[in-house]
Amino acid sequence: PAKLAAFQARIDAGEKVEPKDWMPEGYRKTLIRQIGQHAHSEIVGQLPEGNWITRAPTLERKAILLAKVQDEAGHGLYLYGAAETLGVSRDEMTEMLLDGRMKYSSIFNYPTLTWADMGAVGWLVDGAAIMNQVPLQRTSFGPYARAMVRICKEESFHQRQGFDIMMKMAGGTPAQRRMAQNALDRFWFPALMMFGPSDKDSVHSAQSMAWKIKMNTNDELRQKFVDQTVPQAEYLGLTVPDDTLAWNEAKGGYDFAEPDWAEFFDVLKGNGPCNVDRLEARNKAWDDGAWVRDALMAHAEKHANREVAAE
Amino acid sequence: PAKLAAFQARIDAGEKVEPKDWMPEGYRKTLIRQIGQHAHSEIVGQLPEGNWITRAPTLERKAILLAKVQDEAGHGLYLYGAAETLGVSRDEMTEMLLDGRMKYSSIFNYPTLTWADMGAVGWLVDGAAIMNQVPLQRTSFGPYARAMVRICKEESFHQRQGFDIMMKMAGGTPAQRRMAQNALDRFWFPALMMFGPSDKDSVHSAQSMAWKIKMNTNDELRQKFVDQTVPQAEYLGLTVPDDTLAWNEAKGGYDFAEPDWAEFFDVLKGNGPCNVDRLEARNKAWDDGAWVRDALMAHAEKHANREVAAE
Amino acid sequence: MDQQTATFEFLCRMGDNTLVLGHRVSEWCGKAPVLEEDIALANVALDLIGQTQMWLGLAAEVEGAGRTADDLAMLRDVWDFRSALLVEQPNGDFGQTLMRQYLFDQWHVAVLTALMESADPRVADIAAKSVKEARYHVERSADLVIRLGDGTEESHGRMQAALDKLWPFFGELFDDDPVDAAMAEAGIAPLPSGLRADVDQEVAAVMAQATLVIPADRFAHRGGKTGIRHSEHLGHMLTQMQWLQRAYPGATW
Amino acid sequence: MDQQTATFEFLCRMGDNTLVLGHRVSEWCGKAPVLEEDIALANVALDLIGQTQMWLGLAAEVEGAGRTADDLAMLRDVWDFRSALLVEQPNGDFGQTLMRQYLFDQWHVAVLTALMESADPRVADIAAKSVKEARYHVERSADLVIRLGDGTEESHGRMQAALDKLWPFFGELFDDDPVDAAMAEAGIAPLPSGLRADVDQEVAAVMAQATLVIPADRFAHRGGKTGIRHSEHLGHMLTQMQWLQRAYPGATW
Repeated sequence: PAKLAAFQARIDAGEKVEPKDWMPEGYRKTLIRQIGQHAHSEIVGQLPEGNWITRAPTLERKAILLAKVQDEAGHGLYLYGAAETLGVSRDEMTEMLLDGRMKYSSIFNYPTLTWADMGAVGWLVDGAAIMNQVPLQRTSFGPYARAMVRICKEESFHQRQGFDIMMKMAGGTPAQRRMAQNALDRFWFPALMMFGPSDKDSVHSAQSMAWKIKMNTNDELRQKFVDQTVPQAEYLGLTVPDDTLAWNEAKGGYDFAEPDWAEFFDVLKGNGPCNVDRLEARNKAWDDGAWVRDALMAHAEKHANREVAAE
Repeated sequence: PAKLAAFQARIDAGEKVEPKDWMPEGYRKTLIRQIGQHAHSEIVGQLPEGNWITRAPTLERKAILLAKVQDEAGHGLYLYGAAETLGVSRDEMTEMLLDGRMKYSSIFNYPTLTWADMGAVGWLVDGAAIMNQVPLQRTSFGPYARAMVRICKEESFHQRQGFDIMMKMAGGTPAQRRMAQNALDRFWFPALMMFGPSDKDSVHSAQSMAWKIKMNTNDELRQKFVDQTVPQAEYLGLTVPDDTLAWNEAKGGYDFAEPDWAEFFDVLKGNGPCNVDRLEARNKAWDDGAWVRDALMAHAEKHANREVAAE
Repeated sequence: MDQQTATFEFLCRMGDNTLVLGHRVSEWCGKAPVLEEDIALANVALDLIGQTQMWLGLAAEVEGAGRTADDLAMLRDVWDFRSALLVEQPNGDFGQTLMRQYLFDQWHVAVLTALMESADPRVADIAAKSVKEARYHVERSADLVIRLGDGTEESHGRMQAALDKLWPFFGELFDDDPVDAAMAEAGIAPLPSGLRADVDQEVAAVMAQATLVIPADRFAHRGGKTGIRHSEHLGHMLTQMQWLQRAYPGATW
Repeated sequence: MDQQTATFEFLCRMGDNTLVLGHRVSEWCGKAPVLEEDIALANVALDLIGQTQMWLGLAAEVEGAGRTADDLAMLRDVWDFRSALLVEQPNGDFGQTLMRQYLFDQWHVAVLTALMESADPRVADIAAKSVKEARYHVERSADLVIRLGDGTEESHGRMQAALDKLWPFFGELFDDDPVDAAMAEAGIAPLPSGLRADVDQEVAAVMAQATLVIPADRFAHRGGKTGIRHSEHLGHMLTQMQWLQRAYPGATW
């Protein structure tokens, strides 16, 4: 308890916790869950965008999309690295992803159906992710905070690229315009869900906020996202699919409809449109790649033995 | 030898040999090889056309192509049935196809690269096949001759459909016209090869002709094919890719260039453009389907046992 | 929604289901486990493509915008398709293909039977022509589901996996929406929900014989028949299906 | 063949190789055996697409018909492609993908190195930019071929199978034809056949370290670089690659 109080005091003082420092088991566990889930999201998040790499409309768009998905894999690496400092290996976390013990962001269980979705994912999904992640640059755990600094820089670049696609689509042919609106229609509410249910319904929030693992409430962030995004949609000439959307002068923000939380929990349970496909794809990649991983290990061992023998 | 002479006398008299009749071992073996190879050709022949079923340009073309490929599978069935009367099972023959002991027509080792190839295959490949097969309706082995009657009827239908595609292409847009010419350029010589090398180079021909397993020489049939096809090409406004092609008044037929027989033997050896792909596809189908065949057998056995038990 | 729009939507649903499933089945060409199945699968695909020509032909006629069945099949992008999610699912192994077929067939017979009484004689006519084929299809697919379900341990496992995987896509076929309501009111088509009880009974009987367990969860994916959210698979299918028409616009084939 | 046509053909060959291989590699996105390979494969694909923009950009400039690199990539049908058969081959397993990459890389470094001396400064410039990437690629692919070849029994078997399968597609890269002769005469590009001896030496060294046996048969498939007879695989690739441009002609992306 004295240790605990000292720990809390350090955090309150804005100090960073480092891997070799003492930390409460709950702090470690919560961080592993959160960082791991974040890492898994980067990995699974490759799939919905990867779905369009082979159909990108121009060489430049193909290159931009490839680079983006590559960045996501890179983010996965940083984050697994940060989680590993807490004493869990990447392979262990991967196994937990593959058998469903660990989650990834539900947004990636929605399908990408047209090229405009590449715009909507960048604009809305990366936009919401950044909203979540920017404050995490100040999170109390050092490796996580530092990973976030690198990630946020790239994510905001991705978001701009997504918005650029939306601009091209919204200012394009009637079919492109329709595609853009259709993408916004499908991704608006799932994007709002990315901040999680209202904090009053969230169990872990208070402790996480005290530990500075979580920096803002879900509702705060969601409001901020809506306030930022609605004018952008207007700029694009697109209609946010929410009849109740209205500027609220008093609170200085928009009033907006809640997403369908029943759907959110359905998706979380595994009933999203693509949960099965996503996990199948990742499991197949892992299983099909087993012989490669084994061979690389075997080669390294042989090689090490030979060097020893040669000494 | 007396038996042999009697057998030959029956054949010379135009009688049909039936499965339960005595026959020389060589006759049986040659027939198994020939009918088996023909059956395998129908089966493997599904692949180059199957390659375009999912890309057929209209619903009607898709239906026609599907029906055609279905007919080919049906021909495979008749022919395996005819071969089975000679004491070799379909599964045995299939295994011999899959491990390379038995061959199929080399023409199916050429790729189908554009929709016009569906026309060219019907027009030229089925055209050449019919040329080979029509005389076989009078072959000495009863089951084979009867299978041929059914097959020839359908094949000439297929050939007309192929020619119809060519007409649409040759009379279509400039791109379609170019596609049609390109298909003729690629399939002309392979079609000529379908009759086999000149009979002077062929080992088995004399005996097969005496037994009425083979009814005409390869060169006769090839000449007939050229004489029939060249005017059709002219009608289509397409150019046969042979600079030496010329009408020979004296022989009442065309002079034409021999195909590249080195290429023919290369393809036969396994070095055709698609040999590997075709055998891989058939092997995969067979291996992937093993559990289905096993299950159907197991179910039938269980079912039979239960009926016995219930009696 | 006016009657014409609703009828057009309804006809697209019927025709897109047969189009997409017919395409999926045709992907098997030359790859079936036994030669007889190559022939049978081609036969099913052929029937479904033929039905597509009738449904989409009538849809185009009802729309009255000068489009043809081929235009509808070959020139709409994914969002304008109205196929149910079930038929868009990839072939998987032969068991999955068959299970998808069986579930579809069982629904298909029910809806076609009801449509034979349609107030629109053109619809009744197509249904009458199609139902014979569909009855034959369900007879065959049910038989095979039973034989493979009650075959070997491996085949049983594969068929149960196929059922588990496809079950969440079955419910959508029985969803009612404003299009269905308009069709029911006009006497053109039955409410899908009204078909479920009978179909469920048939399915239960077949699965019992197949020694397969129907999942307890009634969760159903939605978004195909309304076109709101198809699977990612459909778009990939269209790249193939529509290639030639897209690459050579205006050509005659 | 006039010089302009020959140069255009040559540039299409360079650009189509990188385009088609880049596309194939990009198909791995999110499916690699380890995360580091996901990143590395994306990197290779990115480099190849970037090189494609340069080669096809120059090809379009040389052609002078107002087409762009994107037009060439997205609006030619299979017969107008000049990619070698090797790069059209499907990914297969990771070993096959890597073996294809290694064989290509080893040739690629040789040709780009020679092209740095091209009499056409635009060609020399693209080669100089590309060769650094290609050197890095071959370093990586050779290293992996060695490690997987000399890894486990399974990996050894897979790598040998990959080599056996792809070897007949290697020779085409070193074929000379009239286009090559015209390029050599103009000092724009080396004769492909002249590159073979050195490349063979490199390949032999890598395969020895990888404990893999190079097939004795020198038979080589032909028809990709001339466009006379591509594989069936290329057409299927184009249905995906060109889908959007074909479906929405005239749109800006």
